[in-house]
Amino acid sequence: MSIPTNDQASVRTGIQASETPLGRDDLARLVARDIQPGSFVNLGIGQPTLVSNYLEPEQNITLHTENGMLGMGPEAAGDQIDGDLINAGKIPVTELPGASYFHHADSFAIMRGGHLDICVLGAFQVSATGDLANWHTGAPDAIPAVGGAMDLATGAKDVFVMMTLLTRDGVSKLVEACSYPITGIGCVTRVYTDKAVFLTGPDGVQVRETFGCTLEELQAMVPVPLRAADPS
Amino acid sequence: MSIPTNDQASVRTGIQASETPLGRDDLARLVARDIQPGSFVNLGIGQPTLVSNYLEPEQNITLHTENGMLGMGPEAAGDQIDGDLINAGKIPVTELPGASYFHHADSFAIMRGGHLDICVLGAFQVSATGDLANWHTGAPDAIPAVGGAMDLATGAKDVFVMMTLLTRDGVSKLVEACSYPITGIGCVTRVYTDKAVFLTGPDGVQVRETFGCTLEELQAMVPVPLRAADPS
Amino acid sequence: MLNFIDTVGEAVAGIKDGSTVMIGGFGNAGQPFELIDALLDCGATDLTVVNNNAGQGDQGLALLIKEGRVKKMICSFPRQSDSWHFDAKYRAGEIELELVPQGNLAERIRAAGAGIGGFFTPTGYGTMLAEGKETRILDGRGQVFETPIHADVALIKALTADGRGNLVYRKTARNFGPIMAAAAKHTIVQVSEIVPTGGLDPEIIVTPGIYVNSIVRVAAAAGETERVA
Amino acid sequence: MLNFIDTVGEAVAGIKDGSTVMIGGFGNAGQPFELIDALLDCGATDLTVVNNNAGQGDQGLALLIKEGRVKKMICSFPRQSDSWHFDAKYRAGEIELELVPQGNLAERIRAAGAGIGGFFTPTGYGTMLAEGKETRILDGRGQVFETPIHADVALIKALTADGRGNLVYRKTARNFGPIMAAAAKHTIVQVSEIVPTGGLDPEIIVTPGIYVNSIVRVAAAAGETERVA
Repeated sequence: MSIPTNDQASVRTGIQASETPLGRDDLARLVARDIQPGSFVNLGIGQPTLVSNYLEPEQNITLHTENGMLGMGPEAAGDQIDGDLINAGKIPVTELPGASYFHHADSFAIMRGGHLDICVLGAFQVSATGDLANWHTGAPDAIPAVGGAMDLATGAKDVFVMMTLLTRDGVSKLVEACSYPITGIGCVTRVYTDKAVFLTGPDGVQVRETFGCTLEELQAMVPVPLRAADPS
Repeated sequence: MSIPTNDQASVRTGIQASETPLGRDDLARLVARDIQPGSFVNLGIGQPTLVSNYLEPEQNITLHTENGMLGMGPEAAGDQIDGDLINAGKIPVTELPGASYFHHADSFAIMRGGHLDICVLGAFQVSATGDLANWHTGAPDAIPAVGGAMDLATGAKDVFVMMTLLTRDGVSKLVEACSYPITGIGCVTRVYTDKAVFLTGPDGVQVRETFGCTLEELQAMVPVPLRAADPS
Repeated sequence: MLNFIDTVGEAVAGIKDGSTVMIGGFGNAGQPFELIDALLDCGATDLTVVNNNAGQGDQGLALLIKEGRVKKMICSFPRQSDSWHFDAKYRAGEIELELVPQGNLAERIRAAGAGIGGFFTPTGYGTMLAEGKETRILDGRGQVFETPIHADVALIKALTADGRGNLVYRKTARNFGPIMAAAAKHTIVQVSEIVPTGGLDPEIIVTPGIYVNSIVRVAAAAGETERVA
Repeated sequence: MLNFIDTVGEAVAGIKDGSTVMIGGFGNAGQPFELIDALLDCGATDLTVVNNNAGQGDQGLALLIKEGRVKKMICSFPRQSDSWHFDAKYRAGEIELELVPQGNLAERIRAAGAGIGGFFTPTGYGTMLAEGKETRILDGRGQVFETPIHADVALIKALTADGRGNLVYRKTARNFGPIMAAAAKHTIVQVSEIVPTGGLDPEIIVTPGIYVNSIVRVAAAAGETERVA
């Protein structure tokens, strides 16, 4: 497979396409390349964490972790492991030069005050207008847990979602309106999936790229009206 | 003159008396001795600042200054003077071992969150129920300025006022209701004056000590009902 | 009033049944394990506990929950792969849960320490977690009214204390310590090291001693008890 | 985006007429005098200025006021023995004043940086400064509703910056710098020293670089320009 070689996400013209669906790592590589140089970014637990493997040093990206750090480095290994230095997923990580530590209220002030350029989150569902559902299945016997998801969804300047487009049962996770309990209203700006990249917002859904399908094939999978992205 | 030699303000029985009115320094000495060991204290600009001259090292008092410091030491002199180390009155001060610095929101959180044991403030007027007026004369051409007065009045566990009992014109500053714009409602717990120490609160005014006058003579000067302090 | 105390047992001895207890830590980092063990030993029950999680594995807060000492958890993320004691109590209806978005949890704790009576935040607006709460539009955004979380006691872990009770922390173990210290009536701190007054640079102090009541040194080196593998 | 800039003139060149400008400092400590002088030179006018005071003597903010560039002051303590330029403009009705208790000023600036839409505080309740404001009883106390103060630009002074824009301050010169840096869309910092990335201990950083946009080194040693006598 191949990924379009645009340097900047903001200089794309209409729809792009590749011949096959994207794997998780290819998708992570694509998200990484779409992050503007110099950005401050929070990567959610799970699939979004993969993005950190593909950030290039020359992008000069600073990673934030909600438990009180800017300048987080890669996962720690061997002698680097330090129980006092972990990420939001409680995995030991490392510290890059220029890092800083702060307490939880200051850390969430960074998120809630609109200072993060991008957060990348997983999702159960995203609606056509950018509502996010990623914290609760709504199952009656589920023990609810929210963590920092609502703060990130509401606070970051841009919220990118990474997910497979379809559930295991083949149902679209991009929906007209979320049936799962929502995390935030109208907060998602882009949805990266194995089959396409979608731009969401108040005006509905645009398709920036497709992977292994045409726009028409994609439309057949997704219950919301799609259109090719405006040249930008 | 002499000052009663109680070690603790809380172990006084009824009214105390001395033969002459107290001067500013004697009053400051009295306030200093009434501060419980280990207290965290903020001393307002002007007369209250004198109190710091009479705090004994064994009292282990920590002074807070609103511009971002705990553990403030005495006024700086000569080579000690450092423009980056000043108090709320913008006077150069010194730093004691165990001091700490913090930003303005953290400094006012200490005041507003109820963490200071005592603040000592000057006043234009105090009401029988402890309303404080100390920031504005109410004169129509006055340029208003409030600083941290309202935060201290509202936030400290105990607010002590130091003032002369009477204006230059012989009018009592202890009043039924403040005619000047107030700083805070029902916040003052003690009023230290040249003629008496008053305890104020929702139940009215008690007199703990008189200086150079009897309770009856004091009552003649003050337009609010006075009674001798309950044994405490 | 600041006291230096010899044992964790004496440090927690005054905690009463029915207290609201804040416990620092995020994951294992900054968890005051020895103080939590002492709380378990001291027998206090009917507790409301404020922590980011609801216990993990068979240690610390998880044991306190298992033993039925916790009537209510206020936390953001109770459900973890090894939160089986909480899960069991919750499914049995034997523990109350107040689930709070993590940023609201931190900000509500901070509000308590800072004397704020309540605040509006966009976090949670339009979600299940705002149901029944006051909302209004401010700065063009839907916002939810949240109130401070006060506590009787905070149990936290720091790296070093000086003779005035000033504290510094270590890396991401700082997390909830500073805000819980300010929000509780009585703050108990376990530290790895106590240095004389003047032994900490005034510029680097994170928690001023005014927020600290009891300090007990716990021998383990910093990060040692939390070391993974 | 962070930029290191050679001169204070270039640093403030983008400030537009009508901007809200926060200026750090309490008294002379932490006042970014050189940036204020540059703002005077750059000609921007119709400004709303947020500072604890309203200028002193014949320098800095006082000159900006004298020259008629400030349409409104938001501050806690405008009246000082040497605030004659503000006094004159105020009495002439040529400058607007929003007088804010100092703790509300600090908390409102902090709220802007932290994404809080508004908060209730006991400070000012029942006073002239709460007239016309929403009030309610919370925790048994009368409280006043206060809203965040956002700014287009903050001009602050720090001691040292590293290559990532992380900042440390010096003694009581810290004051408003950290909260203003977070509350402004664009934060311009004058520092005494710039060190390479990694030259500041991550544990002691007060303002993380995420809050900083422009850094300019001003040659004077720390505390030098403010030294009294």
